[in-house]
Parts: sequence; structure tokens; C-alpha cells
Amino acid sequence: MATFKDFRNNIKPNWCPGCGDFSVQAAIQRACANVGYEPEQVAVVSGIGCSGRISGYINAYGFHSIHGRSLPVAQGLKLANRELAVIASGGDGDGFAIGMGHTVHAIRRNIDVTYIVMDNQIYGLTKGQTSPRSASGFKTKSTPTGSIETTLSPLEMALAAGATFVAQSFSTDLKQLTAVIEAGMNHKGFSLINVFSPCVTFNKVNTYEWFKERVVSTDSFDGYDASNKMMAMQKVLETDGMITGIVYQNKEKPSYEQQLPGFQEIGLAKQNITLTKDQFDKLVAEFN
Amino acid sequence: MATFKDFRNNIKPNWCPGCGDFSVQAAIQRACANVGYEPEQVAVVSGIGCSGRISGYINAYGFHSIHGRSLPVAQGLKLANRELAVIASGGDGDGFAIGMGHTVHAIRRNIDVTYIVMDNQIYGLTKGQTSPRSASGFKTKSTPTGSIETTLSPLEMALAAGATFVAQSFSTDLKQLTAVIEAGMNHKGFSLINVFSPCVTFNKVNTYEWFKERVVSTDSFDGYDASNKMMAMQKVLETDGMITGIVYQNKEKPSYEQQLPGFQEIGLAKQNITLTKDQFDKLVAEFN
Amino acid sequence: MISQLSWKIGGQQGEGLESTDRIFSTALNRLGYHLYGYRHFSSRIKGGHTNNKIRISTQPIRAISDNLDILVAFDQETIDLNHKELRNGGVVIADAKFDPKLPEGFPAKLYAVPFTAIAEELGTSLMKNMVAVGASTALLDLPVDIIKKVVEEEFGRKGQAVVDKNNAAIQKGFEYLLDISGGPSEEFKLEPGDGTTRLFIIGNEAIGLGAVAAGCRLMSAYPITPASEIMEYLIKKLPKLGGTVVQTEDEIAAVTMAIGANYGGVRTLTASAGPGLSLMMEAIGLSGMTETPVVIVDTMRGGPSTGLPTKQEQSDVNAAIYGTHGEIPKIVLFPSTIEECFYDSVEAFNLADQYQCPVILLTDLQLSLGKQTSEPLDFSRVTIDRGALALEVEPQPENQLFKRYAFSESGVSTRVFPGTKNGIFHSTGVEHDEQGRPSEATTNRKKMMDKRMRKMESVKVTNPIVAISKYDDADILFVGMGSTGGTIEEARKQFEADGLKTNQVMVRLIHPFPGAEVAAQLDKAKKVIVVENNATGQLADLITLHAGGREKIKRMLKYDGNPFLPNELYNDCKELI
Amino acid sequence: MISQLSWKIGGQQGEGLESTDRIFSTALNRLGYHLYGYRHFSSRIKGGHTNNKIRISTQPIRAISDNLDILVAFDQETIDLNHKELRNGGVVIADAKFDPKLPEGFPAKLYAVPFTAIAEELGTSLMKNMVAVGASTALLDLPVDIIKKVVEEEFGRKGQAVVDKNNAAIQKGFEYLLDISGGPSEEFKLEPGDGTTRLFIIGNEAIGLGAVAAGCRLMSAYPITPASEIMEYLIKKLPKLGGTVVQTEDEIAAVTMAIGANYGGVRTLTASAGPGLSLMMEAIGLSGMTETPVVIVDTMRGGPSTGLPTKQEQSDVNAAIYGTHGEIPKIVLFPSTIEECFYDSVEAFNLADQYQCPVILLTDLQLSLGKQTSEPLDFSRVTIDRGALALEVEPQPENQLFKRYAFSESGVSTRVFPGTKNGIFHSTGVEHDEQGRPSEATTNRKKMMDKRMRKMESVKVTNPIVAISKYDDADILFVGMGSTGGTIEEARKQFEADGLKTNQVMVRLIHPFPGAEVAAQLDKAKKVIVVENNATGQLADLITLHAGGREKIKRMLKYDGNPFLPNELYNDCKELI
Ligand SMILES: Cc1ncc(C[n+]2csc(CCOP(=O)(O)OP(=O)(O)O)c2C)c(N)n1
Ligand SMILES: Cc1ncc(C[n+]2csc(CCOP(=O)(O)OP(=O)(O)O)c2C)c(N)n1
Ligand code: SF4
Ligand code: SF4
Ligand SMILES: [Mg+2]
Ligand SMILES: [Mg+2]
Repeated sequence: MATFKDFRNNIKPNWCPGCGDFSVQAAIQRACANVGYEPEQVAVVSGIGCSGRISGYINAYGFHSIHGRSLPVAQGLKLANRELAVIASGGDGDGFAIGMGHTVHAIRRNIDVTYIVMDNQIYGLTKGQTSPRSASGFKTKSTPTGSIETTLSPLEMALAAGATFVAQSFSTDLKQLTAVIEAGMNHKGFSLINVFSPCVTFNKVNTYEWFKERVVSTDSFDGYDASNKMMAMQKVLETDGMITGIVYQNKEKPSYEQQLPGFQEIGLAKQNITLTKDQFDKLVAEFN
Repeated sequence: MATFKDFRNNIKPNWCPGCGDFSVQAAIQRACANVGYEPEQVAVVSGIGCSGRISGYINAYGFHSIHGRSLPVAQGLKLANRELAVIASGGDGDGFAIGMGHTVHAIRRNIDVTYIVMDNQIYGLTKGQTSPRSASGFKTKSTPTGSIETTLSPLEMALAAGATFVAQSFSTDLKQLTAVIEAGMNHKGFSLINVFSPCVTFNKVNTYEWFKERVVSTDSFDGYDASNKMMAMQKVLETDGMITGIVYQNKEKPSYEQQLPGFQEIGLAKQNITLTKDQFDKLVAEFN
Repeated sequence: MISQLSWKIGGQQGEGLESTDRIFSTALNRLGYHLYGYRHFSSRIKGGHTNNKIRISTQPIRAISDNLDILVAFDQETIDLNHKELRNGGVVIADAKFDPKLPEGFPAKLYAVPFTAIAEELGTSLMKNMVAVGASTALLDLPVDIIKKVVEEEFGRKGQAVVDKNNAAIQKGFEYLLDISGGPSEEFKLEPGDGTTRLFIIGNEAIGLGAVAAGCRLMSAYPITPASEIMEYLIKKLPKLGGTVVQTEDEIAAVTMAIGANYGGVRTLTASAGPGLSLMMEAIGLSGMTETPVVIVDTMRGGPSTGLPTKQEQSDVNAAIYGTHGEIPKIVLFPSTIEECFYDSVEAFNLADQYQCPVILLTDLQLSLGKQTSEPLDFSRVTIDRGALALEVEPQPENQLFKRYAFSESGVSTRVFPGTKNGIFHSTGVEHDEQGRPSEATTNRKKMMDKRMRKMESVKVTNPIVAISKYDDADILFVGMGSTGGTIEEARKQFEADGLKTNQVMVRLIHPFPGAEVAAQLDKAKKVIVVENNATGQLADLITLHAGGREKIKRMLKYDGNPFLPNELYNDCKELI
Repeated sequence: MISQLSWKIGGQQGEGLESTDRIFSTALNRLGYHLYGYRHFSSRIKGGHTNNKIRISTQPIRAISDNLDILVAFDQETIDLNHKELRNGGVVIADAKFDPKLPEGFPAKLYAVPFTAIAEELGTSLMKNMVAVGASTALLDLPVDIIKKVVEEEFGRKGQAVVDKNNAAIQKGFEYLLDISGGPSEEFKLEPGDGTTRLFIIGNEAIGLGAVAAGCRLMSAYPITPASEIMEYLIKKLPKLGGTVVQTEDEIAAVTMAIGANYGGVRTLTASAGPGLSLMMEAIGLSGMTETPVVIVDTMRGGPSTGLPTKQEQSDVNAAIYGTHGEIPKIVLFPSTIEECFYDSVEAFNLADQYQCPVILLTDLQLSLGKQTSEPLDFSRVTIDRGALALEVEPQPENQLFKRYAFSESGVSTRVFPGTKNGIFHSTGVEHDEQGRPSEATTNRKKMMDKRMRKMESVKVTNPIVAISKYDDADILFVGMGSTGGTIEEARKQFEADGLKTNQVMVRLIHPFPGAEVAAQLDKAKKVIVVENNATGQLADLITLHAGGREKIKRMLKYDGNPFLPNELYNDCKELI
């Protein structure tokens, strides 16, 4: 069986030293091994951003797509090949700015894709502009006098959109992070995992320390019931969105694929696609 | 002062007889008059769909844009000209499928635009496909065996995205509908108004009767406090999204425009845009 | 006896004219006539005039005619808007209910038949359509039994009572017309059809059928006129084959989902019209750069922007060829017959896999929605070629990924599908090396770019142009694309009758443009008329650029939303030369 | 004494090389030298080699040079990657800390200066940059005081102590180099500059400045390399003028917001690079159809897809011209000098208002980001022309809207801004009548389409091409666009020195293409070489299509991510002819 080392390749990430994304990479590698996949059974689809490079840093099939579109690509891939474990990933700009529409609809659609957002509350790759996750008042190149938009709460959004799996973690907490990714991969349906992954170069406010002081694990709530949506919503609001762990999970709801009429267990890519003459003739006859 | 009749023009809507959109048109005309605008002070920006035609049926400046993009056009217009009352409008497909990202970001941005969604839970203009608002199991041309996606709840989404004004109404209740549109227009900031506006041709499930049996006005809740977000969220869930009236309003939060440094009351379009030689020389000197 | 005839039925949108039309023409098809239909409709749901014109012929036809023999009218508006099209001596069959009138002295016959009254008598006014079918059948002196059999098929599952009622309506209409017209006249009596039942099909369905035959098992798309019928066809068929159709949130999701699925190894289609194509531009570049096949159908309609969504145009040609930033290999096909819609759909999937690039299959509204009889589709011509593909892969050298983008002579490198052991590779829209790892190195960049673009040099399609090239010294060469082919053919025949020598070329491979093939045809003609449904002459520009002939080329452009008509084209071309 | 010199500084990305460079070149600008810079950087944030090359000259220059006189190296990698560029006898000034080495026998001098050690001694290793500036100043025998004055300006607001320390570092570097080099040498001593301080500016800033001068008061945009500097410039300036910059959620929102704001009457800009341009395609059609002005800057970078985001290319030309479905009037400009960036930015806004259509202002990465000295910008050339615009409107006839789309001879109709009394009209992307009401009528359609497209016939820009046309019988005509202009000029001078007669044309108006003007130039040359940074020869295609000359045209293409170099271009062209 593959270990996390098998999910490493020899490509050196071009992230800045100290970037939060390194731990996300490590956690994905561990989670894949823990769930029991071989490298070729996993595909990582990513968007564009510093974070988007991650699909090239894991020894698995990797598709580094375009900005904001990792989710439709990943969903197409999963529909094409149900046997594959499909992870989608990218930054907060990628998933919550340009990709916001796809995120909401992927949640609604509930195809079995594990979506990991590396949330540094800023645009890293383009050198430090405001992201939808930036706090009000946050000063960046594009908002020198401070952002005046309301910060997006990914957990609230996901719950409102009807997500069946919502989790959050912090990139220094490798154990929790690995655990939630693992749980997301085991979840049958779409899982959204928002990860606080500090940008050490451009975000001087939401630093490792800043997060360390603020994150609260669901473990610390007595009797937290992740299957209770209203409770989840309440805790998200109470913790000002700083809650970590599995925030909500609905294990009952079947995934999109499971509900598709006629859709087969065996990956479409492996099916025989040639029609018989008889099948063809029947199709033609409908037009006579 | 203008009356609602002044907001009528002589263009005959090409909606099917009985379409819910007629009442939305009437309500907008009334609300504009009630708030005290003259026709030329109002602009209606719409998307594409049966509903999208509305910008042509009101005697006001009308911009019938492209599918899903009424909101950015409307926001640009409002920034260009603060003196104008800007209404954005369109269908549920327009605003919650292709336009979902813009809807979330318009909410976050909180520019003073009144957004009216004519929600018929189907694609009318393209002759009856599933919309994000279609119920699970709903059978359409594109989902002959029934939709298997989770229905989008616009009110939950709007609240989660940090909306400052969220309302819902039903197109037969002209009085309430007019009142919420009026309130939306008076609200300083972005207002989302979702209107159940039945499609009599393609949606044989969510009919006038269907809605009539289900809608519940906020008036019927004792002590409903529209400034309480958690209460709003709870009632939305309790009523299965069928609540009508002003669901939530935050009157404290300033609009985007109000927070802009240096932005002036007078419409940008009316400002003198010619630099003086002195201003220009100063700008140039920075590059020496 | 006549060998061809034009029949039109008109009324209000949403009144169910389509079923009348469907029953009548299905019967004609069974009798072995060739049919070619044209739908006039507008971008509103209920109300508004709509009409459906069918040309019926004992010979193959691929164009509507300039004029009309029979007009069936459900309201006065239909007469007012369409009577001018009637030939001298044509006939109007109209519902007596609205007291139909033809303009004073207009040289056509008017038969008022109480469509509604008869239908109501039989139980429901809805059946007025059937009365009209019966009356039409009588006028053409066709065997009414065939019609009734079609009705049985159409309404059978609703029970015998429904079938009987409808057939009664047909019978009444039939008899009523015979009565007032004084029996069949030779003038409208068609020579017998050849008895062969053909496919009676629209281009969108032919494309859908082609996709199914080509092994397409997934479609991701967003509804739009006039593409939606492809989605509607496939949603009925794919689930039975283990596949599915996903209605996405927009066209960007549609095309990127298709790219993801193609990357996953399933032949996946998306289809849209101009606005959707414009939205797909960025993703088309991703397909080109990552060498991931994808097939995109663009059913062209009146542009620009929302334009004339229910009208004919051929104005996305440039956008299809040039419309993504940067430079990628890409193939653009444009069938010009209903049969080609089918075969090209199959070929599009093969080309996408062979050249590992986006393939855009263009159609125009008339080709997509005009219902017509098709010659038999030859299943033996359907082959599935998935291109360079490794289903099993040898272990790679230490620390190396599979060389998915290996520099090869043809530019095509071997694909593997995710899931394949030892086949792990990376894909990225960023410039990359042979293993798919991002690389900014200049030599690699140049080699990769050359490799990708080299694929275009070898693009082989069976018939990049379809030429009717009888003369080496033609007076006029007509060049067109898409649905104009049949119209050009008829106009050309008129020129031939005038004693001019004419050749014809339909360009099927729009990109990479078959410059040499077209140039060879240009050489054989004194004058060239390029016929297009757009305002700027996009095909003429392509010819000028790739085949030369600037001095010879005249542009015959129509962009008012309607297809060319044979006689109109003949007259306009006469003025041009 | 020499009249020009190339200086390069290299090290790790994120180490602050930019400030060294800025201080050094600002001082050179104050001395009246002409400067032309080139930044080599990659798509990562920290780490990775980066370098900045500056050409310094007493004469105007617009190109980087093939080789290098002085290389300042902060690490061995810089030497390894760049030493080959050094001319025979060139100099490397390197930090002694890493024990710098040149390859055995390489014909250059190496001065190891303890950048880091000196800086650390003075308090912080960060100041090693300043030591390098001092050393460079000494080698060129420039007055060190000028540098110190610039340091004072740069660090003044951080307090005198900081200024003093930095100046001390400069002084130490200066002295150290003098010491080991044995004093200034004639070989690196520049003739004095003309003492005129010019603008030292990048293309993006020149465009931003042009926008401010043109009255642009709103920008909606989404960050992307290499466009972001336009946004960064405007966010600093517009709020002071009552305007603002909105960072939107994506490029579709950016361009549609800009369209909404332009409709509202404010000159509004958006800017992006290829991927963003591709996403804007549908909205560009809306602008064309509703005749709403909009100015879009596309700063071209290496494509396709994400491509080479930090590298030079000119491959979006076709996408800019052709990339929306359907047919619209549209104007595409491509400045080729830093001054034109400014003037064209102003002109873009005027053209957009005059022709009421989208205007795409192309630049390429080198033009957008290469910092260079600019001749004075002439404020008197800045005029604001808002085109046909009614600020007040007479009452309209009963039941009529303002005829915003009145059929006019020029195709341009009078605009009103929303808010204007009696001016109510409708705008729609659907085909419409003169009042903006949707219409499918065929005659109206044709007239409207003709009206819109007619605007393109009259497009007047001051210099559609910029020609250096000395000969009526040139041996070679060079044609280019964008940043290649200066390089072509230098290569051309080499050909002239060889005795060949050469002309040069830079195409500034890319669409509608100035076919006649270019054809006239083609006529005056035996051979034509079209120089472009792309793989397919997009400009050459445009010339072939609109100006002919197919037989004469040779394509000189470079698409490895780097700009052409003068000598390289000369040599490659020699092979071509
Ligand atoms: C269509 C498009 N627009 C813009 C860009 C430029 N761009 C690249 S990454 C990025 C955002 C990066 O932010 P985020 O998604 O948060 O990722 P991070 O770098 O912070 O990990 C942008 C705007 C692009 N590549 N494509
Ligand atoms: C980019 C684009 N894609 C698709 C379409 C086709 N289209 C027009 S309206 C519409 C959806 C209509 O549904 P909705 O927004 O709910 O409006 P309704 O007609 O129900 O009022 C679609 C898909 C389009 N015009 N543009
Ligand atoms: S810029 Fe920020 S997000 Fe990007 S690699 Fe560096 S630390 Fe990470
Ligand atoms: S199709 Fe439906 S939404 Fe459209 S006009 Fe008719 S009733 Fe209204
Ligand atoms: Mg980020
Ligand atoms: Mg709808």
C-alpha cells in the first residue's frame, strides 16, 4: 500500500519559504495514503494562483487549469471516471472571487469531489491585492485606503448553498488538516474544506500568530453535532468564522452520480463506446 | 410629481398572458412613483430571459444587457451616476445560475442598487429547462427524470453573503410587492428582492395556486425583527424559504459609495473631467 | 402532375402548429418525397406569428423556395404576412372562423374551411390542426390513410379514442376540401414519391446522433437557442448508454467540465450559440495548451450580442477561428448538408482525439433547425479513432513523469487517461516541458509551441472542400459554407440554363483553411462569388488570405436574418457580375 | 568616452533589486541620459533569478542591446546565467561574499566588492544594494552626489539617519571600486547627458496617465500580470479626482461594469491580459451592439492559456480583432513607443466616444513594463472629444422614445446620458430600432447593421501607421507593431550600413486595418519583412488580407518569450532575405 511518501514527487515548489501551502500539500499527501489510494488513482485539479501550483507538487495525476475553473474541470473528470479520487484545489480568489458561481453550483450539485481552498485572504500570485476573504479595512495594493466590501464567509455560504460536507482547518495543524481532508475524501458527495494558509509575503495581518490566537476547534464545543445544520450555522457565526474541524456533514444525501439514472459504477472512460449496428438502426428508425 | 402611469410606455410586453412578470412590472412602476422619482431619474438594467425584457416595458432609461450580467452593469451605472435610481432585474437563471457569482459579490459590495429577481423556478425564454431554483425531482426538458441538484435558497444565500436588505414577495400580492420594492429603493445599499413570478407556460408545478397555499408573510410572525439576522435565517429555514416581506434589513451599514474616499455626491458623469495644466504637470513630475 | 410544391402553415406561436406540420410531413416522408423545412419563429414564447414552410419534391432538395403553392392559415395575420409569397394561382386554406380575406384581385384561390368549427364539433378546438392536415391532404390528392397511420403512431399511447377523434378530424377536413374545391386538380397533384422512407431530421438531431455513434457519452451544456435540441436529444439517449447530460450553471462551466471529462477519457460534447461561444474563449485556449480534446458545437444565429436569436446567420466564423488569446492548434468544421451534420459530428470527435485539440463544429440556424429528409446514414462509415493513446504504460525512469507532451514529429504525443498505472503526468495551461511541468526555458518554449502548432500541418479530413467542379474554365465559381449549399445549387442551375458555366465549392474545413484546394478551384474560374449569411464576408476574407484571388472575388452577403432564396440569389448574383 | 552602455543587475526575486535599479536609473535620468529597461522575472514571488537590464545612452533609444557592458551580480547564478551576454572586455561587479567566479579564460573583468560585508558593517545587509549602486557609479565615473540626492528623495520620509546610512553605503561602494579598479577608465566613461530630466516611466503608467488626462474617472478591473500596474496607478490618482477603481470579482464583471459606467456617462477603463480579454468577449459584443463606448487595455503576454505570464508576446492581435461572435464595429490600437502609450490612451477614449464602440488598446509586456525615458508629453495635444452627445433634449413626440440609434449618414447617432430629461431611450443587445426597442424586422435589421458597421468606414486616427519612408525603391520594408519598433530601427541601421535601402512602418491602427496606407508602403519596397512576437504571423496575415503583397512578405517571428534584440534581428533577417 502506498504511503504518503509515494505521493511526493521531486518537483520543488516555488512557494515562498514559510508559505502555508506547504502544509496543505503535506496533508493532502498524507490523507491520500491514509484513505488507501495509489498515486495513479488520485487526480488533483487546481486553479491559478500560488496555491494553484499544488497539482504539480503531488505525485498523482495533476491538472492545473485556469483561474477559477478547477471545480467544473474536476466535476467533469469525476463524471468521466468514478473510480478516481478527485481533489480540486486553489486559492480564495480562485474559488470565491472569479470562481464563486462554480463553487455554489458544485455544492448544489454534490458530485463527489473534495475541494480544498488555500485561504490566505489575499491574492498571492498577483502580488497582494484584496480578495473576497480580506477583512474590511484591509489595506492592499488595490485598496490602499482599506477594503470596503463585506468579507465573504465561506462556511456560511456553503451551508446556505446546501453543502453536504463543510470543514475548515489551519495549515499548521497538520493532524487536524489531514483528518478533515481524509474525511472529505471519504465523504460521498461534494466536500468543501477551507484552509487558513497564511501568505507570509503579502499578508502581514492574517499571520500564523493571528490565526493561532483565533481558531477554535469543534472539539472544544461540548456536544457539537456536525449533522445539525442550524447548530453549525450558529457556531460559525459565534466564532466569527474561525471554527475548525468538520463543521457540518450530511451523510444521508446521495451524491449526484448515485442519483443519475443509468450511470454505471465502472468509469465511463472504460466502457465500450461502440454502438452495434442494431443499436444504431434503432436510433435511426426514430427519425423515419 | 410623476404617477405610476408616467412609468408606463406604449410597448406591449411579449410575455404570455398570465405570466407573473406583468405584476412585477406594475409594482416597479408604482414603487418608482411612490418613492417620488421622475421617469428620467430611473434606470432599469436587466439580463436575458423572459423577465429580462422588463427594462423595455417601463418608461425609464432601460438597459437590456446580456445573460447574467445585469448586476455589474447596474453597479457601474450607479457608480457613474449616484443621482440615478438604479434597478437591476432578471430571472432566476439569470441571477442564480450564470449570474450567481455577480449576485454574491454585488451583495458583498453593497452598492445602492435594487435587484429584483423574477423567480419562476424555470428557464422561460429557452422553453422550460431546470433552473437552480427548480425543486429536486422537478421534471423539465433538461431533466426528464427529475432534477437531482439541491434547490438554491436565494434568501439563505443572500443572508450568508452579508446582504443588508433581503426581501421576498409574490407577484399577485401587488401591495406587498410594491411596498418591498419601495423599501428596497429607499434602502441605502444593495437590496435583493426575490419575487415568485409564475411561468404559466412551462412550470406546471409552481403555479399561482401552489404559491398561494405556501407563502407566509413576515406580518404573520409575532414580533418579527427584520434587523435580526439570526432570526431571519431561522424563519427562512422554518418556512422552507416561503417567507415574504422584508426578511432582513441592516440600516446601519453604509453603502459602498458612501465609504469611497473622495467620491462625490454629484454624479461623476456631470463632473468636469478636464485637468488643468498645473494638475497635469504635477502628475508628470512624479515620473521625473 | 407536378414534381415539387411548397406548403406553409402559419398561426400564433404556442398554438401547436408543429404537430400539424409533423404529422403531415411524416406522412409525406413515408410516401417517399424529399422534404426541406423552414421555421419562422421569434424570440417569444406565446403569441406572435410563426410559420413553417415545407418544400416537397420527388427529387433531392436542400433549399426552401422563393414562393409558395399552398398557405394554410390559422389567422388573418398569417395571410397578411405571407400571401405575397404565393405564386400566381396558389391556394390559401384558411380557418373559416376568422372570415379570411385575400387582397382584392390577388391571383390566388382561397378555401375557407371551418377548422375550428369542425374540431369543436368533434370535441375540442385543439384538433383544428388535424382538420387542416386533412384539407391539405385532399388538395394534394394524397392517400389519407397514410396520414391516419401516422396519427396512430403519434397518439397511440394516448388511447384509441384520441386516435379516432383525430382521424375523424382529418377525414372531415379532407372531405370538406374536396367538396368545395370540386375534387383534386392536376395542378397540385404530386408525382408519386419513390416510396423510400428517409430520416426526417433536423441538423441538431443529426449532430446528436453522430455524437452517440461516435461514442460521446457525456454532454455538459447550458441552454440556448438554437443549440438546445442537441442537449434535448442527448438527454434522452445517453442515460441508456451509461452516460449523462449535465446542465451546467453557464457556458464556462459547460466547456471546462467537458474538458475535465475529456481529460478523464470520455468523449464529451458541449454545444452553444454565439454568446456561449464567446464565453468559452478562455477555456478553448486551455484545451489547446493542455492538448485535451474537446468538441464544441456552435449553432450560429443572428448576432452580434443577443442579436436575432431565432434567425439565420453565419457570423461566428472568425470568432471560432481566432477567438482565444494566444495561439493554439484548433480545428473548425462546417457541414453543409444534413448528412454531413451526422458524419462531421463523428469526425469532430475523431479529429479531437487525433489532434488532441479543440474542435469547433459550426452550424447555422437553418441547418440546425430546418427539418429535412436525409439520405440513409451509412453506419459502416462510422469509425471511432481515439488517436495516440496508451492504455498501459511501462514504468517511468526514476523521478520522471510520463512524457505526455513528448516532442514528436507530427506534434501529436501519446495520451494516457488518469487512473493508468505508471502514466502519471501533469497538465497545465502554463507553458510546460514534455512531462507537463511548468517551464519558462526559451528553447523548450519554442519547441513546445512548434510541436503544438505542427499538428495543424498534418490535419487530414476526408473532404476539406466539397466541390462541384465540372469546368476548367468556369464563368463563375460559387463558394459557400453551411446551409447555403442547396440554394447556391439551385441558383447555379439557373445560370447554367442561361448558358454560363458554373462551379461550386462548399468549404467544410474552415480551419486550418484548405488554401491550396480552394486556390485550385479559383484558378478554374473567371469570377468568384462567395455567398455568406453575414455582413463582412468572413469566408471571402479567409479565401483572400489563404487562397488569394482578391481581384476575382465578389461578396454576396445577406444578414437580415433570413436564409438566401434560390431565385433571389440568382437575381442578386446577376447584378453582381 | 562612450555614448552608450548596457548595465544589468541580477539576483534572487524578492531581494529588492528594484530599488537599486530605481535609484541608479533615476540619477542617470537626472543627468540627461536616455534609458531603456528590460525586466527578466518569472511567475513566482520569492526566489528564482531575476534581473534588470538598462541601456544608457546619450541618444534616444528604444531597444535593449544584444550584449552587456556591466553585470552587477548578487549571486553566482546571476553570473552563470548572464555572463555570456557580456561583451569582450565587459565587467562583472559581484558581491565578494559568495566568492564570485567567471569561467576560465572568459574575456571579462571581475571586481569582487564586499556588498554584504560593507552593508552589514553599516548596520544592515539590506543596504548591499546601495553598495552596488556606489560601485556602479564609480565604474561609470558619474558624480556620486546626484545619486545621493536621489537617495534623499527616496528615503527622506524615513528620516535623516536612514538617508545617511544609505549614502554611506553608496560612498563606500564607490570608493571600494575606485580602489580595486585603479580609477575610472575611458572605456566606461559616458559622454555627458544633455541635462534634461525626462519622464522615466513604464508603458502601463503612461497609459494610466493618459487615462487620467482623458478624463477617465472610473476603472473596473481584475488583477493580472502584466496589467495590474495600470490599476495600481489609477487607484492612487482617481480618488483625488472624485473617481475610483473597483476591483471586481472577475473580468466579466470588470468589463460589464465598465460598460454600465460608460453608459452612465463616465469615461471608464478596464485593463487585463489575454485570459481576461478572452473572458470579455461576450461583453465586447454588447458594447458594439448597444453602441456603448468602452476602453479595454490588453497587455499582451506569452500565450496561449496561462502560457508565459511574465514573458513578452504579441499574440492577442487576432483575438482583439475577431474575438466576439457576430459582427460589431470595433477599434484596435497598438502604440509602439512610450509616448504613444500616453497619447493613444487619450485617443482611445476619444475614439470610443466618437464611434460609440469598444476600443481595445493593445500593448505588449515589454512596452507595458519596460521602464524607459520618455520625451516630454505635450499637454496641448490632449483634447477631450466626447463625440455626438446631447446634454439637453427636446420633448419627444407622443409615445416615442429618444432616437438614440437614429439612422445617420456616418452611422454615429447622438447619445444622451441616463438622467437627461426627455432623453429616455432603451438599449439592448437584441437587434433594435432607432429608439432601442427590440425588432426582428428584416429591413430594420439590415439598416441597423449597416449603420453600425458604417462607423468603421470613417474611423479617423491621426497616424494609422507610423512610417519611416525614405525611399521610393527600398530594398526592404520592415513592418512591426508595439515594442519591436526600436529594435527594428537598430537592425535597419545595420542594413543601411551594409548599403541597403530600408523603410519602416509601425502599424498603430490595427483595426480597422489601414490597408491603403500599408499597401502604398508595400509598393515602395522590393521585399517586406514583418517582425512579430508571435508564432503565426498575425500582422503579416492582416497585411496580406488588407494590403496584399503576399509574394513579397516574409515573416520574422519570435515567440520564445523574449523580445527581439537588434543584432539578432539583423542577423536573422539577413538569413531571410
Ligand atoms: C482570467 C484570469 N484573470 C486573472 C488572472 C491573474 N491571476 C492569477 S492568480 C490570481 C489570484 C490569486 O489569488 P488566489 O486565488 O487567492 O491564490 P493565491 O495566489 O493567493 O494562492 C489572479 C488574479 C488569471 N490568471 N486569469
Ligand atoms: C450566454 C448566454 N447563454 C445562454 C443564453 C440563452 N438564455 C436566454 S434566457 C436564458 C435563461 C432564462 O431563464 P431565466 O433567467 O430564469 O429567465 P426567465 O425566462 O425564466 O424569465 C438562457 C439560458 C443567453 N442568452 N446567453
Ligand atoms: S506570495 Fe504568499 S501565497 Fe504566494 S507563495 Fe509566497 S507566501 Fe505563499
Ligand atoms: S414562458 Fe413563462 S416566463 Fe416566459 S413569458 Fe411565458 S409565462 Fe412568462
Ligand atoms: Mg489567496
Ligand atoms: Mg426563470
